[in-house]
Amino acid sequence: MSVYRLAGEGAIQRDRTLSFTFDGRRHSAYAGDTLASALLAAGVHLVGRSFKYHRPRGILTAGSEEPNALVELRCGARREPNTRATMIELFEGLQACSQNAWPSRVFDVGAINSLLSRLFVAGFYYKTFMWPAAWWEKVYEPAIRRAAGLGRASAEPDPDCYEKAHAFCDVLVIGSGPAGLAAALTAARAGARVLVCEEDFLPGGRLNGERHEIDGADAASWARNAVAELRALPEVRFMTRTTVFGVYDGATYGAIERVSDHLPMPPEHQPRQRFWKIVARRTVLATGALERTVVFGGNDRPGVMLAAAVRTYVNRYRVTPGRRVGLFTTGDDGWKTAFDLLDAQVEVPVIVDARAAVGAALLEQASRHDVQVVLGGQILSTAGARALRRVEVLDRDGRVRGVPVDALAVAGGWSPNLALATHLGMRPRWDESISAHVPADLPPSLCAVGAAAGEFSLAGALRSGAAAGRDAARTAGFDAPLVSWQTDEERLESSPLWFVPGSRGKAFVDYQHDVTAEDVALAVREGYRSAEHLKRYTTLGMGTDQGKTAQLNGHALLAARTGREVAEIGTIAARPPYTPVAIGALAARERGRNFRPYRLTPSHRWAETRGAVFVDTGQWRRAQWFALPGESDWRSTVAREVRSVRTAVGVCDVSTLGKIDVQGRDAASFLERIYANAVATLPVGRVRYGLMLRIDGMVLDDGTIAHLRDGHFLLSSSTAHVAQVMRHLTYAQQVLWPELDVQLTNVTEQWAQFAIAGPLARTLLERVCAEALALSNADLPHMACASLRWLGRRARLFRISFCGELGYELAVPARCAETTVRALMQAGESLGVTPYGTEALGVMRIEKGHVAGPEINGTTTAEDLGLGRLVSRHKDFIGRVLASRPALSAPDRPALVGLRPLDPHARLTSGAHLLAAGVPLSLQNDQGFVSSSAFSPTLGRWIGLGFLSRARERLGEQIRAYDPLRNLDLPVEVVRPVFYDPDGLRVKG
Amino acid sequence: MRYSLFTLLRQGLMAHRGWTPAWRDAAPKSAYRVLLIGGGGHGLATAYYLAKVHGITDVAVLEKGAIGLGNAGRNTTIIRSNYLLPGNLPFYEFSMQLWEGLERDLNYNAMVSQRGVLNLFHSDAQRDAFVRRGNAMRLHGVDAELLDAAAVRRMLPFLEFDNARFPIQGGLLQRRGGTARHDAVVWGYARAASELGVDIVQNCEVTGFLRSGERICGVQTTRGSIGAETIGIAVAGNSSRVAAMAGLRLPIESHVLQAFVSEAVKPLIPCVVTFGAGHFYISQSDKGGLVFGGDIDGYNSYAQRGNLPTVEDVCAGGMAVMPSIGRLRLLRSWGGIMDMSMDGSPIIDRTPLEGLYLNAGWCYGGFKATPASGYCFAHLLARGESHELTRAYRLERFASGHLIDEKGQGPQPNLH
Amino acid sequence: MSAEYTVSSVFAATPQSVGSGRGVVAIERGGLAIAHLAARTAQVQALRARVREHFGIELPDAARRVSARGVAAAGIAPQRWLMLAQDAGEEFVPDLVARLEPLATVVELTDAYAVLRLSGADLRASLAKLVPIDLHEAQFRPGDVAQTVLEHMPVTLWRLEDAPAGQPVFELAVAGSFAGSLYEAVRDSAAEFGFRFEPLAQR
Amino acid sequence: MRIHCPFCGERDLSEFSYLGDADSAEASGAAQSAQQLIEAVYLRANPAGAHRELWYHTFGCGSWLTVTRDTRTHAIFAVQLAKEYAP
Ligand SMILES: Cc1cc2nc3c(=O)[nH]c(=O)nc-3n(C[C@H](O)[C@H](O)[C@H](O)COP(=O)(O)OP(=O)(O)OC[C@H]3O[C@@H](n4cnc5c(N)ncnc54)[C@H](O)[C@@H]3O)c2cc1C
Ligand SMILES: NC(=O)c1ccc[n+]([C@@H]2O[C@H](COP(=O)([O-])OP(=O)(O)OC[C@H]3O[C@@H](n4cnc5c(N)ncnc54)[C@H](O)[C@@H]3O)[C@@H](O)[C@H]2O)c1
Ligand SMILES: Cc1cc2nc3c(=O)[nH]c(=O)nc-3n(C[C@H](O)[C@H](O)[C@H](O)COP(=O)(O)O)c2cc1C
Ligand SMILES: [Zn+2]
Repeated sequence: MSVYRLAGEGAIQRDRTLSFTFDGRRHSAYAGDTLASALLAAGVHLVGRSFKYHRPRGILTAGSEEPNALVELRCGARREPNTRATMIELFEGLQACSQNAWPSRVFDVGAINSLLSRLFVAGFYYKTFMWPAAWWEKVYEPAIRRAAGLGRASAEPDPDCYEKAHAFCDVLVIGSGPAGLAAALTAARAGARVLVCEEDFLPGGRLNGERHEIDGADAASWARNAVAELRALPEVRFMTRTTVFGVYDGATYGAIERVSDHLPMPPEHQPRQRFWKIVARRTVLATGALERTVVFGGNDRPGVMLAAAVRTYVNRYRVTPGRRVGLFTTGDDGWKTAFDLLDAQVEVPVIVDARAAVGAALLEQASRHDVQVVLGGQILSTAGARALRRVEVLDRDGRVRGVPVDALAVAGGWSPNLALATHLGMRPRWDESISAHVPADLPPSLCAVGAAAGEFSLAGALRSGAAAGRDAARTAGFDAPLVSWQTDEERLESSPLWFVPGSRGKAFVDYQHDVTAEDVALAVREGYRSAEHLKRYTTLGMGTDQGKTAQLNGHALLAARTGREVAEIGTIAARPPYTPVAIGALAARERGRNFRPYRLTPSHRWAETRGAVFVDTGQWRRAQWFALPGESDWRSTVAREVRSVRTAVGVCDVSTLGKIDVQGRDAASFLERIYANAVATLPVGRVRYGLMLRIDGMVLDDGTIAHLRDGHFLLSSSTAHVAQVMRHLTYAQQVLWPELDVQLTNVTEQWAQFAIAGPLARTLLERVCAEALALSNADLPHMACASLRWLGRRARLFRISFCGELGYELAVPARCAETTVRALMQAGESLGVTPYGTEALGVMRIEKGHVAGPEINGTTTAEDLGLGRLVSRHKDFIGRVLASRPALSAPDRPALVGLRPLDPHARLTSGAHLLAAGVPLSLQNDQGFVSSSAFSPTLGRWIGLGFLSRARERLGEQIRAYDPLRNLDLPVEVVRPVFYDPDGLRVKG
Repeated sequence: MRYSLFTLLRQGLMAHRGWTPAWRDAAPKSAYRVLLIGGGGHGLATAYYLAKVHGITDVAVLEKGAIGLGNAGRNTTIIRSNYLLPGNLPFYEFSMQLWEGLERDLNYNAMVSQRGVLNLFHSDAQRDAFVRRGNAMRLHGVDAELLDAAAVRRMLPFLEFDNARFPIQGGLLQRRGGTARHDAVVWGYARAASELGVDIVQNCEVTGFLRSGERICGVQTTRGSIGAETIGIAVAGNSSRVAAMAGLRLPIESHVLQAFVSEAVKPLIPCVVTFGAGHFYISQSDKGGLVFGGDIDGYNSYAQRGNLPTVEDVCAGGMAVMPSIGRLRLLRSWGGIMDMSMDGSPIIDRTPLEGLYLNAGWCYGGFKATPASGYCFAHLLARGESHELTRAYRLERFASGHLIDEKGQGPQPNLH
Repeated sequence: MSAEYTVSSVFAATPQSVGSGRGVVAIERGGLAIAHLAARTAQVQALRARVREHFGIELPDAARRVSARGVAAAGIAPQRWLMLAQDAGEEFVPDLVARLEPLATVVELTDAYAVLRLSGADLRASLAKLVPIDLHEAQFRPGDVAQTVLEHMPVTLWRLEDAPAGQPVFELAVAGSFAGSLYEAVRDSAAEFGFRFEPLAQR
Repeated sequence: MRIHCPFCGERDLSEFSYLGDADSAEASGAAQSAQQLIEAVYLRANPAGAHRELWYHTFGCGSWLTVTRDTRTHAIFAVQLAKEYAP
């Protein structure tokens, strides 16, 4: 066994040895170890290199606040850069590599930066690299970027999956140290729904790192029993490996459960991580406290470690960071580290306490061992190439002596871990008695207990936890008896020493970003004196650890340099997430093809059998065209579909169009106020084209209005606008005119609707529903509608046409869709009936000059669209007033035109801009653009719709369509926006 | 003190003891020729150009806190001039040109990085809309390129091409677009303005206006009353609050926009990328963090923080287009208060009150506008008339119908 | 045309199962006639009486589902309900129209919805991944109804009486066009527990 | 953020969509002149503090809600159905 692994219990499983590699070298450790404890046990103290100066760095902490020991975990597509060794639960075969070092962490070329460190001070890059301008992108920036950043991200897709889940509880307890456990037990015993989230894989918090007693038993096993009791209760969910990362409005909390990170790979059907959205009536913040370092020369050398972390490694993992461990403390609790080490037979050559005097008990206990105690002392600097070899100790008489050590425990005092208590914007309060900030003005739903509240004693943690648990349970209606546990009331004195003034060599404030005491001084000198400016100028606290162990020291230095008290400096707001969260987890299942749901049309499966090629339009997946065997080029397919519709008959599934049922005594007057055109005059059994405006006068949507029965209308809306239109209508119904009796039902999904269009459309329909319905022009003229029996159900037939041929739309209950379309195909076979898709539909509507999405784009008025004549002058309706603003009726405002290249073979492209012939190319001369274009098989040439200034005057004019992005520039003729059957005779046929 | 490699070296030898404050932390005088309310990018840039271009140095910038901690200090730093409408395009292109010379002008390295801005499109209709925009840019002499899917793949092979819900069809690329170091922009303008004599007054919140008749002749602040001939408001998300002190209601709603940064990693994303089938855009900062964002939360807010649905929506967009970021970790998220205007475009204009001028309505596009906004607002304040590039940015355009609505969303600020 | 039409599953053509197939069981509901019922202004009292007399149902004021004699009414909004009837045939909705007009507007939605009946020991754990609703047995009682969002899809969820074995039973209704997406979401959320699906055609 | 829909109960933000200032909406309904309408449609009080606003329960019952909310803290004081239903 390695000289660093101690005998005794701890929380590791000696009977389960695991092997792992670090930088390619194989080591072994035990189940229950973290990578950090395993590396320490293996005697690996140099773990990585720092951000800027590439200084050797080791392990500072035993928790998620670790600034130094960041590694690349796993490899290939699963590589995770910047992973804290202190949070990596060891598993068999684990692979990790050090970061930011080349060729190796031991011999790192980047280390020459240390020599240039005189240049690389905070903000140096703001002062240079400005000449020559072009060099920034080419030379300077690439260099800076290569140097910056720590680990390397994988460029491959993340192979694992993630999951989202929702949880609700009466009491959410964040943290399972003594305070959290006390709160959970008290609330849970009363019967409340309790949810406990613990970041660590081992519950118990500090109890695992200390040698406490509770009710006579050692505290760690007390914690184990408490957890067992909680897990046994039906209303309790106890989640380890679960970090609450954010607090949001409405007592909503975000948490990440690391379901499989402790395994080589997620098991089948298991996510890597699960993202919990938690809603809690009351929340108990029991997140403990974080120990700070002290700013002194060489305080970043591998081997320098926080004192409580040393205790955790010794007591929980049975590992010592060194064989000769010095202590530098500012309070009583640091001494515990020395005693724990000594009891574990580890040599402690020196205890340096910055305080001039300490309690007799400590001195007495120390005197039992061979330890030199230096009171009122400080550590000026450290020595050692890649690992700590010696510390320089300054005693109260100003004498400096070197003490050989291979590790140094530093106890700089504790700060309540209150990040979550500030996410909603509350600012913490400075508490002089503990020289740290404590949570303040928390909302009633949130309370902090234990060390998180500045209550640093174990007894206090248990007491405050129990009290909070009882209150929380009570607000949820459960009466909880106050439980109490027996433990020694320890009184722990401390007085902070933020930094050692006489430090020799670089004294680090923020380890990860290599921010030194000198950088703080420089920032102050240059006027960056507010906490926020200091942060942004030096990047203090902006690393992956968010300066959890550094922030306050930095502010203390700032205070000293600017003659203020630490309390006056204020705080830097902590922001979600509490610790960094995998982006994949927050996306959960919504990636790849699951990014958004898809919607299938009622005839989708039939379309598949007919060789349809599908296109995603919004959520809908629609048949774009139906390629026949042997058809290679889609244009010829579409041309064929168009030709068959124009010459015979075609069938198209148009079910995606919105269908809204409107009924009620006031249905007609409701629609009269909604539509820009007249509705009241629409007789029963007839259909009318309708135009809806936004309140600002722009066209919102166009569609049809069918008057089915007295007081019963059916509206259609364009596929893309259904939701918007429905919202608009309910707004009018509930907010604008609640007095009207009108009921709205979105029936889009109830009806499958098929367009049956072409000269032979009637012939086809007669074959399938003659006995149900008379179809002659007299019986069912253009723009009429009727209902019929169909497959034993009720169906509707509308004589309307989008493509400009004799056309019908047959609406049948959605479940009849497949039978219906097959029947139509069968009946029409001898007529050459052809299924057609959205592409042919689009071509034909352009041939007819019908406006659609590209024209109704939210910036066009009825006038712009050439639909001004539809707008009623005799009534009020939404949008009427603002549509008449001067600029919206200005003559030079672009309006709809048809466009035709002079060269019949030339291609016309949407997005091209329109300019008068012969004028210079400039924005001033820009007169409009092409909104839609297509090759018209009917006309055998490209055509387009567009918007053009002073459109009316310009029919016949030759202008220029300019599309430099596609290298196209061609003369086009301005024509009426109807290319086919201008007098609309065919629809009446 | 002039910044250069030489001074840096010299200071290096003297342990950097010789540096002086970048800008004077001035105490307010009793009166100024021009007062600017708001020590963000726009207020400071305006002060700088007032002094530099118009020779007006009796200017103070009043900032309620420390400078540059508003939106200037929390934006995703994208600069571009890929606009569609004639009201916007020339203005933003002018801004782009100022960015291109900014550092030498200010003698402060704002790390303007023209790494390119790529807007991905995922449908024919979207392509055509982008092409229309790109062609408008070209008509104005602005660089714009249309990339097909293959070209995008060559440029960014790690995007989702094969398993996408909405496959990438191509992109509209402006190579001159990119990013700039937001804080440095603020500090650079502050330093340059201060050097020309402008007073930068921090911790000085404007709490009211002083009137003589219909005229605004000064402000009340937490540091006493300050008189002025001309006052410009440049307080972004707080525009309505400050205007309300003068009894004005604005065509503006304040909304929260969240932004996100990942842990720092070695270079991964070479340019700015925007996803066209969801709400997500991303770039990588010089520090190595992936800086990304999406849509605003969508409700009025003055709290500089948002809620989970937007966080989820943005990360889902990210994973949909860039599935390799799944294991990268979100490090920090925050929010800023957008001054969302009623048509999505800004306002630089005189107010109905004599002596009071307004610079607002920047939505989430005002960082890129900082230089031009300052330049043109300075012109308005100095000359009393709009600069030709901002003629369209009038308050009365909503009444007249001369809207500048790039997105076609109408009077629904949370949709712009 | 009066030929019969064939109805096939909208979720997934074939029966499927993942793992043990026991944690969550999804059965596609068929033969469910559905109508949207909206009271006319100031007619809600009369409507209640009419529904009471014809169906023996008290129209709920809240998001609750009550049923009698094979007909159920689910409150989905103020003065609006879904009426559901098992195997009541094509004429159920037309009859409803005849009986309830003009006290209410009645619109057929039989074909608009696809409905899954969900049961199984791990159903709640699986649903917790799908909907942002507290489905704790004491919070969401039998007869409770919730309209909510499931991966961007609008869904309606109601709880039935527990199965004899005491396991919870829910029904989940979604617009037919979403059925495929919804099915995949449900299947994936249940995969870790074991999942089984029975399509329509199979019964 | 969670909104207590009078019909559906307390629900997550993701179920709702936002329209905006309820006073403006009402004013636009009541406007007597073009000028009044323009002000109602385009001008906003945009207060920092209590704000009456309209939300639509998109994924729930489809009701329009009038919510009173503090724009500084997001705290919700009151929620009502925008429409009063005759009994
Ligand atoms: C998350 C986010 C991302 C963004 N991303 C981009 C982007 O990528 N590209 C882009 O171009 N734009 C972006 N923007 C928009 C851009 O940041 C802003 O439009 C722009 O910064 C606003 O101008 P400003 O810098 O002057 O505002 P601010 O920096 O907000 O300046 C306003 C100042 O006024 C001060 N102030 C307010 N009230 C008072 C008072 N009563 N008295 C005195 N002082 C007062 C404030 O403290 C503040 O410092 C983004 C914004 C946000 C929040
Ligand atoms: N000696 C001293 O001066 C001193 C100072 C502070 C604390 N302590 C000791 O520490 C203990 C304090 O008890 P406690 O319960 O308040 O704190 P604790 O440190 O024992 O427990 C806090 C727990 O919360 C977890 N946690 C933190 N943030 C989390 C998050 N966002 N999500 C999920 N889990 C999170 C941690 O992993 C830890 O397990 C006592 O034993 C006390 O004696 C001593
Ligand atoms: C472009 C950009 C990059 C940022 N990079 C980091 C970063 O690397 N680390 C960090 O902690 N914060 C980073 N931030 C966020 C800031 O710390 C801070 O959250 C933000 O400016 C808003 O300030 P606030 O959180 O104090 O409100 C970055 C912000 C921006 C705008
Ligand atoms: Zn509701």
